[in-house]
Amino acid sequence: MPGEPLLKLESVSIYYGNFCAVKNVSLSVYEGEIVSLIGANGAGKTTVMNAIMGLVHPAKGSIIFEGKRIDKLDTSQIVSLGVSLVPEGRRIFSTLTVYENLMAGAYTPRARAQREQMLKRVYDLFPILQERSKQLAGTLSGGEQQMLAIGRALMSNPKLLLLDEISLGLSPIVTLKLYDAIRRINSEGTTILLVEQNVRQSLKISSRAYILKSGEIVLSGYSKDLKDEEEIKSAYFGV
Amino acid sequence: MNLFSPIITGIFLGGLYAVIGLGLSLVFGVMKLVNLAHGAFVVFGSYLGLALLIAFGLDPILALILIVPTAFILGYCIQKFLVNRAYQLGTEPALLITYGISIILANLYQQIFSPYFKSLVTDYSVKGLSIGPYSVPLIYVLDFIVCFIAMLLLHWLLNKTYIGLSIRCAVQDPVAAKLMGISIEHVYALTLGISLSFASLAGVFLGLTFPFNPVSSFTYLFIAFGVVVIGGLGSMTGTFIGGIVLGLSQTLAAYFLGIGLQTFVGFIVIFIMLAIRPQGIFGVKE
Amino acid sequence: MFRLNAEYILLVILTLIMALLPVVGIGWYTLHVLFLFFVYLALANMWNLLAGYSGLVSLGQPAFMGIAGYTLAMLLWFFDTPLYIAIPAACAAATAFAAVLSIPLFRMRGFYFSIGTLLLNEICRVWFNWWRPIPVPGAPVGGGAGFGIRSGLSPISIYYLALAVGIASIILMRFILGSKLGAGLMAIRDNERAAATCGIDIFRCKLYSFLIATFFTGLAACVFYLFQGHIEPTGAFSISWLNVMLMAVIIGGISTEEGPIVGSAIVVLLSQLLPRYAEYSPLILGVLLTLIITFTPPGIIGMMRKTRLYNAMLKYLSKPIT
Amino acid sequence: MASDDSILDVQRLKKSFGGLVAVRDFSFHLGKGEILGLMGPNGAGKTTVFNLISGVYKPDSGVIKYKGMNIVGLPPHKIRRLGIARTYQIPQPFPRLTVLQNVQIAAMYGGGFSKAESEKRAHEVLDFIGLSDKKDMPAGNLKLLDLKMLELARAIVSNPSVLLVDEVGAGLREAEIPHLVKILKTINEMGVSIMLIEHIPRLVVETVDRLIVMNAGEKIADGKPREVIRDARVIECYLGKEIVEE
Repeated sequence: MPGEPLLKLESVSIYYGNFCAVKNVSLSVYEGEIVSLIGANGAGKTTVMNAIMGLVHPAKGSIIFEGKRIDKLDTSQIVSLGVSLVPEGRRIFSTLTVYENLMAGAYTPRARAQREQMLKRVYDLFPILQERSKQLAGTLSGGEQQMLAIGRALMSNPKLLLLDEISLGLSPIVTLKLYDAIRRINSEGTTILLVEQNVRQSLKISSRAYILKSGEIVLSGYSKDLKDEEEIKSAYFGV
Repeated sequence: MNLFSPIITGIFLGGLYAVIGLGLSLVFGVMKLVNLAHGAFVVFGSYLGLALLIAFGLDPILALILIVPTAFILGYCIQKFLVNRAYQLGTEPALLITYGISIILANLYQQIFSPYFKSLVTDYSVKGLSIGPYSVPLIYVLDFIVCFIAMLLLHWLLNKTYIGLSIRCAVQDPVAAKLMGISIEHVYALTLGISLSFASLAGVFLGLTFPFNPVSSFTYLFIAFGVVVIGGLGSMTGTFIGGIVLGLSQTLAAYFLGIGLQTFVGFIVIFIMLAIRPQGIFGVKE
Repeated sequence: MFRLNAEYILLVILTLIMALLPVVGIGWYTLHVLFLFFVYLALANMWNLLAGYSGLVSLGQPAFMGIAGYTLAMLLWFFDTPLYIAIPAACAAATAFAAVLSIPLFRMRGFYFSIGTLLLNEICRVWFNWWRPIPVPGAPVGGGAGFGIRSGLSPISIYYLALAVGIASIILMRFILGSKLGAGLMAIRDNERAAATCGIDIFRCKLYSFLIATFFTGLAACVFYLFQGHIEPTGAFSISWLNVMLMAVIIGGISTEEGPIVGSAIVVLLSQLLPRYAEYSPLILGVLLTLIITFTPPGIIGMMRKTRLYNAMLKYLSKPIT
Repeated sequence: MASDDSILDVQRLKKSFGGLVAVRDFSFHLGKGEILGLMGPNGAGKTTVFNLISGVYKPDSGVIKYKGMNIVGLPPHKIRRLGIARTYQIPQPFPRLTVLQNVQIAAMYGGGFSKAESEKRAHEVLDFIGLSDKKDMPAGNLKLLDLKMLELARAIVSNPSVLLVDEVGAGLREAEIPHLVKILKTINEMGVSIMLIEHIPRLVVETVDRLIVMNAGEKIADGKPREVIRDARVIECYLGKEIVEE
């Protein structure tokens, strides 16, 4: 892998009060990659995502984006640098219209300048959002809401897009569509780090993967090498 | 019996009450914080208007060009440097700090302007307007017009600007709003700034309508609170109707029970509303 | 189980000194300041019980004080009731008022409770301003003019009453905090959900605390009005009573036993010992309150508790003496 | 399935939050003296089941029979006093009170013991659970493992008949698990029926008599732990199906 990674976590530990949610985690994401972060519930995947976004701050270690330390920055500064998260549970603004949700995604000054182009790109990716642009976001179906959440995150034209459990609660067909869109977003130049519970699914789409267990990385490597079920099963079930 | 006069003044007065409630409702809707200094903020407008009137002979309505921005900056700073810090510690410290601010302001008013009643007297503030056989003070009509202007303005601000968008996002989901790059602390500061601007607007018109003194800070806090409790915190239509209900209950109580019990009835209405439906008539249960 | 320790001995000694002050002929002015200190102390302790230990940020204490004061005034004015009946009856009336109001008030949660209680002051003020039990036009009785309170007590006996109430409030706090109720209240304050899961009836615990605090607040009010000899609505239901309690508790240190003692002393000193600046004292207190909440929310005692010296002193004071 | 020897008998429990169904038609029973495990992926509704039994939430419909009595609608403190104690996944201590006070309060209020008796019992339980050296610390200063133990101590100090344990193992190190298994077994031997939400398979397999797996608010498996864990549907609900077709 050539050069410096786009995102690098170096021995990051995160505590909630006395509870150590993430222990000594190091990982890197290189430009253009799709990397997945796999683990059972409570393994600390979402915590890692939140730490990258500055929603929680690590007690130890550093997070480096484009060669710059970001672990002490505010979320708004990190978003301005070009990192965007599609949070677990979508968290769309349900009483705002679809259009307003997308506009909220283009809040940072950098994004506001190019919001027309980005809007076009998002509508191109998910035409249904254009059709529903005047509708309240809360009236969308689950899959459409997830598309909106992804579209909203794209509006800031991120260099790195973080996806947290985007397939949760969605039907296989919708999930399939979403993953197609993810590939397209990636092929258009956005680097992606995704968190999934659906192991087989995420190994399929990503080039590399890290497996978290109880807050620690227990396994990592190229996704195609990790398809050996037994190893992952043991990471999950421990028996 | 002639109910025309109490009803029409009640409605006009209610419009002004609604403006007093707007800012409180906004702050509660955004931060889930009951701003106990809201009444003091209202009176801030009245006193600043008075100061400008005395010092430069500036017409209070014209002076709004100066008063509203000053109020905005004051609100922004109070939130940024005081309330935000307390807010991080929990809702009770934030509530108590607004209490502290109200004490400070009320006492400052007293030091600067004396504890006695003052009013903003202009030639139009004492004029009457005839509607058929009845006469209504012109200023009451102005109050009612201001109510509509204020509501339209706030509506525009919330729905058509990026500031409004960021506020609405922060209300719905502070975490998601952060992920959009919105700084929640900035939004909160803007919110208090806007709230104080509307409070000072109400204050100027209240000062034109009624005499005021430092203790009015608390009276207007109760009125503001009554308006939003009746109408439902965070609902603009509710705030308007809450204002009218409170205005009417006061003028009608004065008509039937006498001036002495006019505020009593208003307060009892608020208290009962609090007990049976704290989210207000139009509020949504959380 | 009562265990004698240095704290109690200190308390007894201080009480004795305070009790001897009038005998050795200390000045009226000092006695007056001390009198206020004891009344404020009782009020602050009770507000601390509510806000600091029970999670009830009640802003309606002036209303309960006023109800007690007015009941006392009525009983003395109309029925010439002896004091030893009138005072408990006044406190009971305030408590009964609180008990009835607890039904609507406890439906209001958090902020709504604070606002609902704050509203009580205004409701009472307007009502008593209007209410005239003696319908003689122009008579200086009732309504805005209020009532005289003639007890026939000498100022020194009232000072002793205040001393008793102030010291009793300290002992009451110690007793409540050591009791099952106190444990339940602190548990609720710390974590309401866990408290319910531990079998604590949250509503009932809070109600008891509310009623106890009201009774004792009423008692402090009675002592104050006996001294003042007069009650009228604007003063009785004034927000400045609230200032006294809030400032004393928050400046001193909320949720600590010593906080209200230190805080009451500061409030009394600021309002009484700087007579030239008396008009500025609410302003100074307001600024102090705001600064304390912003910078050291645990108050003065909270700050001191972080020092080793203070903790060593506390430890020494609470060590049992055998 | 439910027989006379079940202490907790739950029938067709249903709960939704604003349109989202968290628990649907969930029925099970807990036998006297049994240790029952409850597994399932995130959002399966396990903790909601505990919240429904302990009275934190009121079910939309369904019956929860405890010793033959329907306890639906009772407030949490009454349910605790009847003898159903629980722990929380995220420990919920009284942070400003000492460890001893934390436990003592549960004994006083949850068990109805006198103050002195509660203190004695609290000491005993802390000894048993291994926290007695920290009894005078404020609970807010404890480490995670100790907080979890404190949760357990607070739950068992009132002599409950049923103990609901929510993910006591999560976040613990491998080496800390045997200690936990031993404690749970001992509690069970004292006659307490236990229901256990757990993800750590080793802990589950070694502890429970029977295992229920939930997914999306429904029961998908119920039986001997080793068999259930090998059930294809169970593995699928954890690892997910491969749905991207090349």
